[in-house]
Amino acid sequence: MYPVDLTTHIAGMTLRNPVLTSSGTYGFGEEYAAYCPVEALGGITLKGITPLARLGNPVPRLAETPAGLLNSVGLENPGLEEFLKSYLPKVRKLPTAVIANISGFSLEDYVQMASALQQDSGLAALEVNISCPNVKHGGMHFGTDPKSAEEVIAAVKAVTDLPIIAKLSPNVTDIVGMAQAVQRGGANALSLINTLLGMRIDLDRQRPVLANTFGGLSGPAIRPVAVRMVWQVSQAVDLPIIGMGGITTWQDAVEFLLAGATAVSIGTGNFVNPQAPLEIIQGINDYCEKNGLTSVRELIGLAQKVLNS
Amino acid sequence: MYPVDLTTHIAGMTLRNPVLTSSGTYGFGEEYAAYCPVEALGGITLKGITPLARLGNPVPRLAETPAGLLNSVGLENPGLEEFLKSYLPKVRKLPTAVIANISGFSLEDYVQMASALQQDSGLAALEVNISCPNVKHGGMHFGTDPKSAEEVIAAVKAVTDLPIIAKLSPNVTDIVGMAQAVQRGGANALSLINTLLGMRIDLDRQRPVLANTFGGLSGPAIRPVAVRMVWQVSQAVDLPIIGMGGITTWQDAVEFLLAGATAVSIGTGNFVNPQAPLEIIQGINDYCEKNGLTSVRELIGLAQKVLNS
Amino acid sequence: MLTEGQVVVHERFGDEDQRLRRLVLKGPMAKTAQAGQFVAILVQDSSISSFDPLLRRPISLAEISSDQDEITLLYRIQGRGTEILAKAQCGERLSVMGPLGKGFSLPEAGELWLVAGGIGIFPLYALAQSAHTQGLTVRLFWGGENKSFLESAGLAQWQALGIDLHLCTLDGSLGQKGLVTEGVQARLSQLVGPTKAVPETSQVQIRVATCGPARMMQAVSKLCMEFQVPVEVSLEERMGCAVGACLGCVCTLMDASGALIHKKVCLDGPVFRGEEVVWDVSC
Amino acid sequence: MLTEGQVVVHERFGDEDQRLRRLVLKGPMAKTAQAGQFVAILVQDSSISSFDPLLRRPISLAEISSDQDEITLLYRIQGRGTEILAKAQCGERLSVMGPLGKGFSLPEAGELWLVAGGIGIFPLYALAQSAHTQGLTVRLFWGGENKSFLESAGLAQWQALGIDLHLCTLDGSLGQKGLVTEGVQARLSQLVGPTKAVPETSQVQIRVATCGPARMMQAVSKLCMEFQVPVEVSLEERMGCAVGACLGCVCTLMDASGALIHKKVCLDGPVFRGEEVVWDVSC
Ligand SMILES: Cc1cc2nc3c(=O)[nH]c(=O)nc-3n(C[C@H](O)[C@H](O)[C@H](O)COP(=O)(O)OP(=O)(O)OC[C@H]3O[C@@H](n4cnc5c(N)ncnc54)[C@H](O)[C@@H]3O)c2cc1C
Ligand SMILES: Cc1cc2nc3c(=O)[nH]c(=O)nc-3n(C[C@H](O)[C@H](O)[C@H](O)COP(=O)(O)OP(=O)(O)OC[C@H]3O[C@@H](n4cnc5c(N)ncnc54)[C@H](O)[C@@H]3O)c2cc1C
Ligand SMILES: Cc1cc2nc3c(=O)[nH]c(=O)nc-3n(C[C@H](O)[C@H](O)[C@H](O)COP(=O)(O)O)c2cc1C
Ligand SMILES: Cc1cc2nc3c(=O)[nH]c(=O)nc-3n(C[C@H](O)[C@H](O)[C@H](O)COP(=O)(O)O)c2cc1C
Ligand code: FES
Ligand code: FES
Repeated sequence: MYPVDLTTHIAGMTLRNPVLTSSGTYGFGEEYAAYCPVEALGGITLKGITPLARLGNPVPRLAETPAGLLNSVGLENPGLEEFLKSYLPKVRKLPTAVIANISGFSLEDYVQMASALQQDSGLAALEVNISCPNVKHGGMHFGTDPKSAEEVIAAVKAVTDLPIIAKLSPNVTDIVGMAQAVQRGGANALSLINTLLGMRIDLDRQRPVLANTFGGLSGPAIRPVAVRMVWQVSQAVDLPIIGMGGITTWQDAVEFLLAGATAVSIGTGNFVNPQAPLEIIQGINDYCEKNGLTSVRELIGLAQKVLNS
Repeated sequence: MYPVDLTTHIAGMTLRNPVLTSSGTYGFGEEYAAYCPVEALGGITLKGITPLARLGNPVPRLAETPAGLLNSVGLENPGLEEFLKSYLPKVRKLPTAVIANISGFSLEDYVQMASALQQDSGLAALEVNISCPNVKHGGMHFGTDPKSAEEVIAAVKAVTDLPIIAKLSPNVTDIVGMAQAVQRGGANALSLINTLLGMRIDLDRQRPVLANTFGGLSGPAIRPVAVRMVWQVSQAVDLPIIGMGGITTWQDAVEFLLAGATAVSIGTGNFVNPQAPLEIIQGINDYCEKNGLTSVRELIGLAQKVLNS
Repeated sequence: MLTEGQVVVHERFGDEDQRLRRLVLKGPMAKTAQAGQFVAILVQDSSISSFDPLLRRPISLAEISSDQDEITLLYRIQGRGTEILAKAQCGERLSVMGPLGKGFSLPEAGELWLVAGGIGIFPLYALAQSAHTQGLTVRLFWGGENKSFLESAGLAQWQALGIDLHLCTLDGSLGQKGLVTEGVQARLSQLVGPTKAVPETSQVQIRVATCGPARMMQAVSKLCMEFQVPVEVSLEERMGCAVGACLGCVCTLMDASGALIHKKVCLDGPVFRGEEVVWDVSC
Repeated sequence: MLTEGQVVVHERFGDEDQRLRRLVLKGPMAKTAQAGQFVAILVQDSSISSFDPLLRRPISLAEISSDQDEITLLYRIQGRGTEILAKAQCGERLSVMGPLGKGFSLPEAGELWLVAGGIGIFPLYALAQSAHTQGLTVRLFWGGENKSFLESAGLAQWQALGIDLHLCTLDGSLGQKGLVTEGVQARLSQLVGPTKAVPETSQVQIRVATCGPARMMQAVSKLCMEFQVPVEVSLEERMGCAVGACLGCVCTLMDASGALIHKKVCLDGPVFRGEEVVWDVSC
């Protein structure tokens, strides 16, 4: 379909291209069907699920900031059982790589979900969200302490035969240390980054805009932080990285690849332009052509090579 | 001059209003004279100085990002001696509160500078930058480890009679822990926040835009993170906070005050609108009037009170 | 559906101090559109992307002429996004998602009562038109701040429909002085006596569709439930994706079993059965 | 000085594919302006603030008519900021900082040689005008990509000045084929023989002012130093504050003592003595 070879290998998955969509921004894969056929995507990541169903946080759950979006959805999801019963049968049939995203509030939570999701589920991989900043003591604890991060990844790894993608929180002093920890835990790949913890205050009501006070900051505003973390981590660990954080245009996506990401994922960008993933795939292809590259894989970390040459 | 009492007390200083300008964005107080008379400001914070003169990083030092700015100036400054000789005599005469900003690469650096800067220098306070993310192992180490942060503040405190303002880095897992550490060290006030570490890559040159690869992210993009940190810290420690990070309009400034800041500081916002500080002072005044407040001090942390009432 | 809507009309609507605008867009989105649905517009010059403001803005369909491939949007300049939208020139093309969501349902027969508060009137006009063409008896209860607002917000158009209008204003400068709900209550009581159900056998089958401030829709729903009149409400919530993918815009309903559930205003709504909506929630 | 410049002319300059624009602003900034200085323009609709893009854009003064309170800016649409600027309508008011920086110095007498590369020609026009009015002999050496570029970038205006023009293009489609420096070197050698200094006693005192790509200005400076001809260069660097407060825009000079020092392009420049500039630095 494309003159340039866009095939991407990550955590044992072979993706038709390096463009995924991000957990929590793409529902369960069907919502955007009218705008962007999933078969065109490298893959999709499902909304985060937890062992039990959650109603999440009260509204308002969204607040706009300069070039950014704060969200405090609070992991609303149908729960593991309902997911297996009503969602999995549909999503496993989707003609693209489908990655489930799991969150928990204890080691047991993660283990319970991982055990229930194996290769035969038809899923391509398991993204372990140890970084959701919205829920009080939610993933946060796991996501900011290297030891617990290593433990949860190791525990999950032990009970499922699916590839494990560790999704890291940017709200840490030492992102490289966190990446090394989950590598020790046996992660097959990394997702960088989740949202930055932020808040906004309503001047009229003189209270936080979000009912939950705090929310996760996403969108173009955080891209420089995300690119920096991908750059640092890709130099320190030898796991493939799914780069995300503010990607809205193909230029943004190429920036992440040049920084060292093996694939990219689009989140908030879908809200701005529901066809962003398609335009980004095309744009990456054209950028490779323009630069005489026959495979998108040649872009991975290219800026580091150029700098060190 | 203003119907509302804008007088602000912080770290023993009495400011005519709560609006300061931020270190590194306002030179040595004279550059913006044609746009904003310093006597209108609550105070100004000078460019960070180090014991020895520094040429800083190569250019390009600046890169624009969505609603943000990356800088890698690298603490270019004339050095302590030259500062005392050629700058201090001028700045001490400025008709506003003048705060010096010191950075160092060892405990001794900080102590050396603090010893040289006392009440009789005519300075109003000393802002200790333990957070400049631009210089390799620069302030970074002090700014991310609570113990060393406490040590450096204590050491500085011991050798100068000037009020000490600890300027914290946002690039940490636990900003509250850092604030508590510098409070133990004896800080009289806090400046929140310095820049977030970020980077950008040039798609044409396939290398980082900044010659230094990494830079500090400032501007409206980081405001939600800064407001969140001010909110969290003001609840945990009882030190006055100078809130900064993306303030460009009076609404932004009021947001910080409502979140718990005692004063605000304008950095990158000056680049967009060199009269921003004046408009912000007026805007804060008008907001107080509109809300029937006779003193700006009633705004401090108001959103927390409203939320908890 | 993501399309480019070409601006064919963009004008002030009523008094300038009401800050209302009328925007007519030409494009395929009109074909399948239904009253109560909305579009999500990118409020930026589509030729040069700026990410501040970032999100699209949801605006309801105020008129639908599928034959001319045109939709009419009526909106108030609220903040920065709508301010930027207001600068769109004729001929310009705006990036439009939609029609989105689930609109109002049209009864087979009987009376359709429209109850509007403030600019909640806008989406009801499209509904009135289709109901009217379908030969239903349409009745409007509309409450606004004052005469100037009602006139600015399209009163003349409504009068042109030749339907019964029950107007009220807070200051009494036009119609009854007071809240729109009082008018509705009065009329219902008149028909069937105070808080007695409209008998199934009654020759008039009444249905209510309401849009306006939450508090007002809540009151209308309560009233309708007392009189056992079916009611539909059009909810509003901050939106991210506008297609049901982000869970940013949920509202709370009570299902048959009495359990609280979340629905997506963008996908399952914005129109819901008033009986089901749980108005005062913090979950 | 921060002022609002009113757009009185804003038009395409030359072939559209050169993406050049001519912008004339009316405002007090013209009064004190000097050739070589620049302004920093807020490239956003000033009525509605957007922070993307965030920074002002520096543009040199191409013409100054203090009597009419007008400045002319010539710019190329490079990226998003200038693209947004290009949409400014006549009558609109733009937020302008300036005039900023230190401009070119005008010799008392003798010949002023202007050496331009590409759009580096723009700031030199204002200089040529004031030099011309002051009765100096002005000579232009201008190199561009091709005929179409030179014509688009204002060749006619220059010809109208009635000064000596030494044109060259990379493809030879107009003037000499090759680099502008070759023309300068040839002329200098002609005057005084290869790489010998212009004798102090020489009746012609030559001064050079150059603007263009760094590499080209570096070559011109080298040449001038060989021939002991004073040269001024106009540097370019990314800017933050544009007033000397942020140290974002530094360039490296060698001071009398031979030490490397930093100067601010925005405040101490953009014009510097070519002899002092250190071109290849990484500090
Ligand atoms: C389904 C739906 C249909 C709507 N139809 C119309 C319509 O036909 N005409 C009309 O004038 N308005 C309509 N609105 C409201 C309209 O979307 C908001 O007024 C608009 O988004 C404000 O954006 P802004 O940037 O101008 O204001 P902002 O500066 O973003 O905010 C100004 C105020 O508008 C409110 N607001 C902002 N975003 C939203 C949002 N996404 N949803 C609800 N409120 C918001 C906030 O409370 C805020 O205080 C509708 C909203 C929804 C959800
Ligand atoms: C003192 C000075 C005077 C100038 N005078 C003129 C002039 O008279 N006419 C003219 O066409 N241009 C002039 N420039 C260059 C002009 O400022 C840039 O082309 C413009 O800022 C690009 O902004 P953009 O958003 O369109 O492009 P961006 O998308 O920001 O960048 C596009 C390219 O422009 C370059 N650029 C961006 N910002 C700057 C900057 N602040 N300084 C230098 N290069 C930059 C970058 O290398 C980038 O690759 C001048 C620059 C300086 C520093
Ligand atoms: C509304 C919303 C909901 C999200 N929910 C989840 C989630 O359930 N699990 C998760 O790991 N990340 C979640 N995220 C984070 C995104 O997957 C992504 O990491 C982050 O938004 C940064 O990418 P972006 O800037 O492209 O959106 C969510 C983000 C948004 C905006
Ligand atoms: C160009 C530039 C230089 C800076 N230099 C310093 C410095 O020397 N010392 C310091 O403590 N902070 C420095 N900062 C950080 C600012 O003081 C401020 O904390 C930060 O920019 C966030 O505020 P803002 O978003 O309003 O700019 C610098 C920021 C910028 C943009
Ligand atoms: S706005 Fe995303 S689910 Fe409704
Ligand atoms: S741009 Fe700030 S010092 Fe020159």
